[in-house]
Amino acid sequence: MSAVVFAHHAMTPAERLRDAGWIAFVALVLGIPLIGLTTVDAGGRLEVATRFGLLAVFVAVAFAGRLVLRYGLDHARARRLRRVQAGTEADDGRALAQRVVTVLGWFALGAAVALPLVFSGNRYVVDTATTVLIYVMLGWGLNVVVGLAGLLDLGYVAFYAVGAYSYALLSTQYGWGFWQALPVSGALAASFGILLGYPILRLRGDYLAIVTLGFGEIIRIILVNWTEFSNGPNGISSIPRPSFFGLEFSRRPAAGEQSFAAFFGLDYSPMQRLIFLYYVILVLALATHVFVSRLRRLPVGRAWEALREDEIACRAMGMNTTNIKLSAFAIGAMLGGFAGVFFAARQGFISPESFVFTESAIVLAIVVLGGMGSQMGVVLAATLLVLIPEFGRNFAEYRMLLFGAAMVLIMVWKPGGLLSHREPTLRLGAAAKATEGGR
Amino acid sequence: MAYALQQLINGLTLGAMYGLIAIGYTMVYGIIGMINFAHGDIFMVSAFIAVTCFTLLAAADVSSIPLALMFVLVVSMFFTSAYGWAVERVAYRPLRGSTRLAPLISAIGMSIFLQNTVQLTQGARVKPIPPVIEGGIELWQTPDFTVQIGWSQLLIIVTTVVLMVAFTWMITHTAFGRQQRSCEQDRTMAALLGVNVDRTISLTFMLGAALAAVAGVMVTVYYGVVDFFIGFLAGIKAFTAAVLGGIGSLPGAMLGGLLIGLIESFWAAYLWAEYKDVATFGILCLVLMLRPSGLLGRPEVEKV
Amino acid sequence: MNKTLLAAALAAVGLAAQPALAELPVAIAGPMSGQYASAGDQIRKGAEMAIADINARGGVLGEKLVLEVGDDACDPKQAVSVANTMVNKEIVFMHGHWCSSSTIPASDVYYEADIPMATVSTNPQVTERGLENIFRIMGRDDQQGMVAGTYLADHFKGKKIAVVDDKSAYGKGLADEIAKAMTARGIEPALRESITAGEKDYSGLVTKLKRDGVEVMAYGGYHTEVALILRQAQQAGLDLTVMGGDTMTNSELVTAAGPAADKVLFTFSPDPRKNASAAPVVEKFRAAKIEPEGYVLYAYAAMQLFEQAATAAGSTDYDALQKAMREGSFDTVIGNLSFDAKGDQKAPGFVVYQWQGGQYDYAR
Amino acid sequence: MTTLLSVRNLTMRFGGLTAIDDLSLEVPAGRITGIIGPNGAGKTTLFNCLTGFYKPTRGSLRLAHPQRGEMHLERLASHKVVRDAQIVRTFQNIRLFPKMTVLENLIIAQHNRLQRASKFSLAGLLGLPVYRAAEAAAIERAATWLTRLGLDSLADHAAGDLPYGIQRRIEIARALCVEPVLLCLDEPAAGLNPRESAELNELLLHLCRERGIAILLIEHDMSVVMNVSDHIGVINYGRKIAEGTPEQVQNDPQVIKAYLGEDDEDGEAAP
Repeated sequence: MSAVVFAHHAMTPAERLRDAGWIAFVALVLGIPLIGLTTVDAGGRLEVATRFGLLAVFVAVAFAGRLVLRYGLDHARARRLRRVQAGTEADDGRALAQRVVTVLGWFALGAAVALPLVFSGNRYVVDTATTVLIYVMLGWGLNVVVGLAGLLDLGYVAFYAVGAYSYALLSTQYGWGFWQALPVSGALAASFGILLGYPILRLRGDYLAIVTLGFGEIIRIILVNWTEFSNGPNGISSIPRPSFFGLEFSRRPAAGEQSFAAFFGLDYSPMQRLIFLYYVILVLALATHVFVSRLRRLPVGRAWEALREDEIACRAMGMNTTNIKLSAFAIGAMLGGFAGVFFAARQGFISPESFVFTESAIVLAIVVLGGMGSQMGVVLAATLLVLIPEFGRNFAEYRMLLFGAAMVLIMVWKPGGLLSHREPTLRLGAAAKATEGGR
Repeated sequence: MAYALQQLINGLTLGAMYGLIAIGYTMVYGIIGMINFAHGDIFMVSAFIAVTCFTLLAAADVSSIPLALMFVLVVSMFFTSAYGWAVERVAYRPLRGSTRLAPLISAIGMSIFLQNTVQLTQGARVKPIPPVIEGGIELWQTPDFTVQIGWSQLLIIVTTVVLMVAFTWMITHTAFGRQQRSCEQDRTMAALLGVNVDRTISLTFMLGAALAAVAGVMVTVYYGVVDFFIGFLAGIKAFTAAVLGGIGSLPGAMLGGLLIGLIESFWAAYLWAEYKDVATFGILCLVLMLRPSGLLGRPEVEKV
Repeated sequence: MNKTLLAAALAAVGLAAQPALAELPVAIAGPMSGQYASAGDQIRKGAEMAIADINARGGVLGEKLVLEVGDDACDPKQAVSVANTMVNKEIVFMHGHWCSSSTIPASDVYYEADIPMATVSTNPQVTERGLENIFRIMGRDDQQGMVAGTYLADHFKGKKIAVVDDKSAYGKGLADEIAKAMTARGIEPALRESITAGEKDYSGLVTKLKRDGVEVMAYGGYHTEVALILRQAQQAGLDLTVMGGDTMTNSELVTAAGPAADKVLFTFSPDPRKNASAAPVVEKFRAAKIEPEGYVLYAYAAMQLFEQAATAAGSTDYDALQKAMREGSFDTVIGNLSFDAKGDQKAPGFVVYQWQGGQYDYAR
Repeated sequence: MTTLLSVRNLTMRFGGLTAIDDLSLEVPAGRITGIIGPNGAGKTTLFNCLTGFYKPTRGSLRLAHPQRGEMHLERLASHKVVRDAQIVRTFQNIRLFPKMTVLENLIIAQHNRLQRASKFSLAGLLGLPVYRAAEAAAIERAATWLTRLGLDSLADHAAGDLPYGIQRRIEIARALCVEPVLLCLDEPAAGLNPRESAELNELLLHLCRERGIAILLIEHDMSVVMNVSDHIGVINYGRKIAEGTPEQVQNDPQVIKAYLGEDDEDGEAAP
C-alpha cells in the first residue's frame, strides 16, 4: 500500500458540527426501519407501532457521540504525531511492550495456578476459568493452522467434535478411562485433519475457508443423523469424569472403588472435582503451549510460517509444501481433539448442538483478535471473548450485542490483533552465544 | 416425471434466491477480496423492513399488489443499502490494507451485532404477514399429481432473471461498471487514474445490499414469515453458491445459486433429505478439487 | 417491548444485583435470547407473577423471594455456565431449563450443589439418570408420543400419515414415539422424514407429501417450522393436517400460519387455564395483559410447588425440601402435583388439542 | 568444459501462446551463463520449466549432477528440483519471507537438512544433541554467507522491512544456503545502483571461480551480463537466436535486430 500522509488541520467547530450532523442523519436513516418502526402482534396479525421518541434519543446519542469521539480521536492523533516527531522511541517501546507481555505471561501463569485455591468456594469462577482454558487450548491449536501456517480454517470445530465424541464413545461403550482415551482421540482427530487436508491442498485462501466450513458442517450433520453411532440429537450423556489416579470424585463411589474425598480423609465436596478438572485443563493447556512454542522453533514450525509468508518461495527452497500443510492440519486437529476430549469429560454430556459453526467462528476470532501466531495473544483474546459475554449476563439481552460490537471495535482499533509483535524463532547473537556455551 | 418437474420448480425458486444473495458476496469479494460475512444479516434486515412495509400497506388498505410490491421494493432497497453503506464504513474501511483475516473477523462480529440489534429492536418472535400473492398456474395435470407454479415463485424467477440481465448490463456498459471493474483489477492504479475508489467500494456495498433487499422482499412474499435468524443459513448457502460458481464472477454466483437450489431439492426429493447439506458441501468440495477456482471463476494462473 | 433501551438496561442491572440478606433467591433458566426466546419469555412472565403473589402473601417461611433469571439460549455450554452462576448465587430452587439438551447437563450441576429443580423439559433422559433433585412438572415425550400416535391411529384411519421431525433431541424423540405408537396400532407411517430446523424452504417436503397423497403429518419439532410447512402446503394446494407436541401451544403459530393453523392438532397437558382453581390467577394475568398460554402457568406452578414444599418442610434445606417434594402432594394452578420415584409427575396425562380461530381447545 | 545442464528441444505452450519454442541450450559446469532477450522473450518461463514450476509441453532438461549422476528435471516436482538436483533460483520480483528475520530466511533455506536431523521433529522437541548440532551448523552456514554478503549486522531484522537492494542480496544469500550446484538468478541487478551492481559482479565471479557454482543468469543490465558471463544465449519469441561469448553476441546482427529492430517492444534493454 502506498504511504500517503494527509495533513490534518484542526477542525473548526462548524466543521465538527457538520460532521456530527451527517452522522446523525445516517443514524436517522438507519434508525427509522429498525428503531422508529416495529411490528407488534395484535391478536393473530401484526400492527406497526412507532417509537419516534426512542429514535430521537438514538439520533441525539449518535450526534453527541460523534462529537466526543471525533474530538477524542483528533487529540489522540495529535499526541501520536507529536510523539513520532519527538523521536523514534517506537522500537524501544516495542521492546518494552514485549518485556511487559513476558512478565504478564508469568504473572498470568501464577494467577492461573493460584486461582482455584483463592476461589476454592466459588464454583462459578473456577468453572468459567476452565472454559477460558478450553478456549485457550483451542486457540493455540487453531493458531498452528491459521496463525502460523496461514491456512484459513472455518471448520475447526469438527476436530473438537471428533475428540469429544471419540472420548464419549470410547468411555461409555468400551469403558476406557480419560487418560487412555486422550492419546487415541488425539490421534483420531489428527487423522481427520489429514483426511480434510489432503483433498484441499490445491485450494487457496477463501476457497479453503468455505471447504473447511463445509467439512465442519458435514461432521455435525453426520453426528445429528447417524443415530446408531452417535445417538443423534439426543447426544451422549453420563460420560465418566476423569479420575485422580483411579480415585473417583463422587459422593457415592461405585462398589469397590474409593473416592478422592474418602482416600484423603476429606469431606466430599463437588468443588474437589471442579478444581481437579481445572488443573487437568491447565496442565493440558501448558503442555500445548510448550509443545507449540517448541515446534515453532523447529524446522517444521519455521516452515509453517514460511508457508504463510510465501508458498512459492517455499517450493523454491525445496520444501515439500504438501507435507507442511498436512502436518499443520494434523497438529492443529490433534490439539483440537484433546480439547474436545476434555470438554466431553467436563460436561458429562455432549450433543451436536455444541459443535456448530459459531464455535469455529469464535475460536478463529480468538486467534485473529489475539494477533495471528501470538501465543500470549490467544490467552488474552480467549479471556476477553469468554468474559465479555459472562460479564454481559448482567445486561441480559444486550449480551451478544455487546459481544459483536466488541469484536468489530477491537478489530478496527487493532487490525493486527491485540499482540501483533512477532518474536523471531532464533537470533544470531543469542544463537552464537548459545552454541559457544554448548561447546 | 410430474414430481420431478415440481421439484425442479421448487429448486429453481430457491436457487434464484440464493443467487440474488450470492451476487452481493461475489461483488464485494471481487472488489476488496474479502468475505462479507454480515451480508446474510443485511438480507435479514431487509426482510424485516419488508415486513414493516407490508404491514403499513395493509393498514393503509392498499389493495393493488403490483403497486404494493413496487413500494416495498423501493423502500426496502433504500434502507438496506444504507445499512450496506454503514457496515462497510464502520467495520471494513478502517481495516482496508491490513491482513486478510482482520475484516473477516470484523464481519463475523458485525453479523452477530446485526442479528442481536434486530432481535432487540424488533423482537425475537417470528414476524408473519398475510399471504400477498396467492394462487398459481397449473402446468400439468397427471392422474395423481398436479404440477403447479405459484405466482410468487414465478415472480421470484422472473425478477431474478431481469435483475441479472440489468446488472450484467450495468457492469459492462456504465461508467460505474467500468470503475468497479478497474478497482477489481488494480485498486492503486484505478486511484491514480482518477477513480474514486472509496466511493466505488461504497457503491458496490450498497448495490450488493440492494440486491439482498430484493431477495429479502421476495422471501417475505414467498414464505410470509421472517425472523432474526434467517440471515445465517441463507448467508452460508449463498456464500457456498458464490464459491461454487467461482467467487468474483457474477454469472457464476447465479449459476452457483441455481445449482445449489437444484441439488438441495433433488437430493431431498429422491435421496435422504437429512443429508442434503452434506450433499451440497460434498459437491462443492468435488468441484473445487477439479476446478480450484469454481465453475466460472477465472482460473488463477500461478504467477511466479 | 416498548421499554426504552436505557430503561431496559437499568432494569436488567437491577435484576442482577445481589439479593440482600433475609431474601430467598429462587431462579428460572431458559432461552431468554436466541431462536426460542419466546418460550423463555413465557417462563419469565409466569415466574415474575408467581413471586409477586407469593411475596404479597408474606413470602416463604417469612422470607421474601427474589427471582434470578438465567439465559442459556438453549446452548448446553451456556446452560452449565448459568447453572454455576446460580449455584454461586445460592439459590434454593430452580425452575428450568427449558430445552432438554440444556436441562440434562445443567441438572448435574444443581445435583452436586444440592439444589432441587422443577423442569418442563420432556425428554425421558431428564429423569432417567437417577438424580434425586429433579422434578418434572410436565409429561414425557414418550407419553406424549403415545397419546398423539394413538389419537392419529384412531381418528385418521385409512388416511396416509407421514411422520416428520426436525432432528432436535426433542423433535426426534417425539416423532419416534409417535411412529412407534402408530405401528403398535397397526398403522405404518406413509413417510418418515427429517427436516432442518431454521430453514425457510420446505417446498421439497410439501411436494413429497403431495406425491405420496399424505393428508396428515405428525411432526416432532417446534411451531416455527409447522407454520412454514402449512403455508407452503396451502400454496401448493395440499390440504394438510398436522399433529404436533407441546411446543404448538405457542400463539406465534397462529400469527405465522394464519387460518391454516386451524389444521394443527397437538398434545399438551390438560389446559391449566381450564382448571377452576386457576381461574383467579388466569384473570390476574389477563388483567396484566399477559395471555397465560404455554409455559406461563407452569412457571407459576413451579413457584407454588416450591412455596408449598418449603412450608411443609419448614425449611429450605435441600434434604428436607427434596423429601417434601418427593412425598407431598401440591395444589397448583396446573392441578394437583405429586411425583414418582424418578421425579416424574404422577398424573401428567396428555390431551389432544386443536387450534380454532386463534384459541386452542380440546379436540373432538 | 563439462556440460552441467543440457536443454533439448524445450517447448512450452499456454493455450495458444507458445512461450518457448524448440529451445536447446547447454550450461557448462563452473561457469556463468547469461540469458538475454527482450521482455516477453520467454526467459523467466525457461526458469520456471527448469525449476519445476511449469511442466514443459515437450523437450528434455537433463542435469549431470556431480554426485548423483544424470537427472531428468522435467520429471521432478518443484521442491525435488531443489532438494535432489540442487538447482536453486531467485525471483524477478523478490520473494522473501517478509515478516521473518534475515537469519530465519536463511535457516528456512536449509529446511530439508534440518528436518532430517530433527527426525520428524522428535529429536528437535526433545532437544537431542543430533539436532542441536545440526541447528548450530545451519546457523554457522547462514552466518558465513551473511558475512560474505555484508549482511551480518541485519541478521535479526525482519526481511520485508529492509531496502530493495539489500533484499536482493538476502535472496541470493538464501539461495546459497541451499548449497546449489546450479544457481539461477532472475534479474539480480534490477533496481540496484551502479555501486551495488559492481558488488554483484564481484560476488558472482567469486561464487563461480572460488566456489565452483555454475550460474545461469537472466539479466537486462548489460554491464553485468557482458562483464561476468562466460557464455551468453539470446532468446527472442521463445527461440534461441544467437549464442556465444559476450563479444560474439554483441556483434550478432540478429541480436541487434531483436533489440533495436522492427519490434520496439523493449525500451529498457539498451544499456
